[in-house]
Amino acid sequence: MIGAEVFEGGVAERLAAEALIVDVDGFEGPLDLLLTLSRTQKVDLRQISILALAEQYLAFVEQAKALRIELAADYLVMAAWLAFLKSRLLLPPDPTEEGPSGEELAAHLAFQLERLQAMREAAAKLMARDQKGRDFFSRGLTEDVARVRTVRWTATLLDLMQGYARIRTRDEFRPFVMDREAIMTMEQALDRMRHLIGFAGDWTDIASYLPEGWETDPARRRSSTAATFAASLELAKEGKVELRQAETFAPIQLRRRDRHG
Amino acid sequence: MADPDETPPRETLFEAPPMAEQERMVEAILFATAEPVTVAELAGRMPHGCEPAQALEHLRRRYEGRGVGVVRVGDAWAIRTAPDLGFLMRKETVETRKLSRAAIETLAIVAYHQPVTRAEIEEIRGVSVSRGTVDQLLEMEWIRFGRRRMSPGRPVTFVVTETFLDHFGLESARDLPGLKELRSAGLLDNRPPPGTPAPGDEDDDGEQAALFEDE
Amino acid sequence: MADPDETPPRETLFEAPPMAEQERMVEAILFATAEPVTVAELAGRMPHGCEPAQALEHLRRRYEGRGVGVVRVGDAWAIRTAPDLGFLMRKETVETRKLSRAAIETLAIVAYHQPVTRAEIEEIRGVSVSRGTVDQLLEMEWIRFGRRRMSPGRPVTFVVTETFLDHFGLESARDLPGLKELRSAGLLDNRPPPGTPAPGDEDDDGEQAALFEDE
Repeated sequence: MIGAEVFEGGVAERLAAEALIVDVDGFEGPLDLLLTLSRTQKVDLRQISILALAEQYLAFVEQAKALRIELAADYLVMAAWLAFLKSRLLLPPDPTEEGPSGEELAAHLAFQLERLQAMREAAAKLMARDQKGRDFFSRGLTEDVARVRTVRWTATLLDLMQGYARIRTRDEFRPFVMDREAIMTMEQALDRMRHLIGFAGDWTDIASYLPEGWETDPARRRSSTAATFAASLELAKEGKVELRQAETFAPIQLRRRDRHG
Repeated sequence: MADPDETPPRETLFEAPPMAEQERMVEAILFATAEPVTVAELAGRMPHGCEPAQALEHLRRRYEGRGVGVVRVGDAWAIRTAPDLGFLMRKETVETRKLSRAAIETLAIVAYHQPVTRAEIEEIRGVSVSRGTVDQLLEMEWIRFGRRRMSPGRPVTFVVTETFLDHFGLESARDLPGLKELRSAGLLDNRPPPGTPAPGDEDDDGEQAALFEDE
Repeated sequence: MADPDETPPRETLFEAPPMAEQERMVEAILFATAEPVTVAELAGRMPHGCEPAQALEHLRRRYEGRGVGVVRVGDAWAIRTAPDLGFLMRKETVETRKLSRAAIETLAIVAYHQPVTRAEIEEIRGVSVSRGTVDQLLEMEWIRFGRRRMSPGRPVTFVVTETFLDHFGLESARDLPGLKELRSAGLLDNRPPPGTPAPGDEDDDGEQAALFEDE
């Protein structure tokens, strides 16, 4: 596209300008372009003529326009700003005008260029340093720190006792109703005694009212004795029987009441 | 690979670096290479005329007694941590975990019935005892092998250890709460095992005591 | 990090290993890893009562001029091959991703101006910084997010990392090449364009100075 365009001026100049223009994409923005342009002044950045630089930049933008190269917006913004700066630098300062003077603005631009240049050089120095994996190396055969996880097993005395109790009771597990085999309720004893007291005309040890077979098994004996005793008291309260006991811990005797009452 | 001993004092076309320099090179290569390096590889990487085997020997000696050493790995050489400092390469973490139910039950049976055979443990627990469980308890040093039982097959018995007693704060296994205490602590049901006379509690204790005497 | 010179001769409860032994330990630990190790980490892995900072100093001196050396990376220490022997390591050379010019410049700006905001990077380069560039540097772990700036919008800042220091063989960010000259030339100043209010300028500089000094 560029080659098809007719460019004013000498061939060498044209080629140089084209090279610059074609390289627009290669510039890292307008500041970078300004820095590149500033090199043509062949002076220290501190002595650079910002006015001349502004003119160079504006000429570049003109050329790009002539070549119908679309410049990114920020290049055009910079061009506008440089045009403004140029007018400020050329015209005598207007005392009514507010804001920074042309010299101040130019000085800042010079500072920006110098700073960018300095960063460029610093970056180059940094990259020229010895680098790990290229000039110096870290350990190749690393030994990982092994994480040794020791598991300390623990148990308490309670765990131990519960564990043992669990084993010893496991065999005995039976449905709940079956458990009541060794238990006699007062209701059961009462029911049983109501039928029996009819035959108890004389004083009888209440122990004899225990159901058959319950007197040998200690648990059954305990339960049935308690139930029978409670039932006896209940019957006495009802006035159906009389109770007597010769002395503490002596056998408790019972007889039907209505016969004698 | 050039054997340094066979190599006569040579006049090489290129001046080989001084031996101290060669040693530095070997050091850097051994350090940075991810695998052990053979003498041939060293020679291939070092400037012409170098004698890596000799440089290696200097380096090996230099590292003697240091925190790392030049060691031979097959045909190759590497820098490795001194064996006595291996502990620095470990980060020990201790994790406390509750013993499994199977292990606790097995342990309890050993404690209450020692000396007890595996068959007896299984009989009491009503399930087979895995090898792992017994091994774990042995490894923890909470149980150990007791005398062999004078019965057919002469089965080995298990007993609890001092470590076990220490851990549970017991003077002896006899201090373990008896069935009665377990019962009164509500750990055992009040129901007596069917067919077992209730005073059998004392029998159990007696039996246990007898077993301990046997120890 | 404890300054060995400041540590008085101590009476410790536990006998610390002799200094020669401590030096061996530091040697073993540093050799075992590719990453820099802090003095605190060393202390954590060595027996009680050890003085890794002092042992490190002994070790550093011992390796002076050798094929590998003890180098400081920020707050940590590592063993690296001598840079003059890099030519032997062609096999180990890792092809680093070619950084774009934008990335290199951005990295340099972060290193020399840290902590620096994205807006400040853009101001210095005169062009917007692409997300990809910053992401690449973050991903390489050469830069990381620093504190937020105490200015409107509380923008996030970027600083360089220990990985960056390690890669470029820098002891600290203060050792960046030409840092002093750039600072005295005022080229690291955050000079705002004339006519714009510059709040928090002094604060920024103070913060930056503090960060470098802090190293």
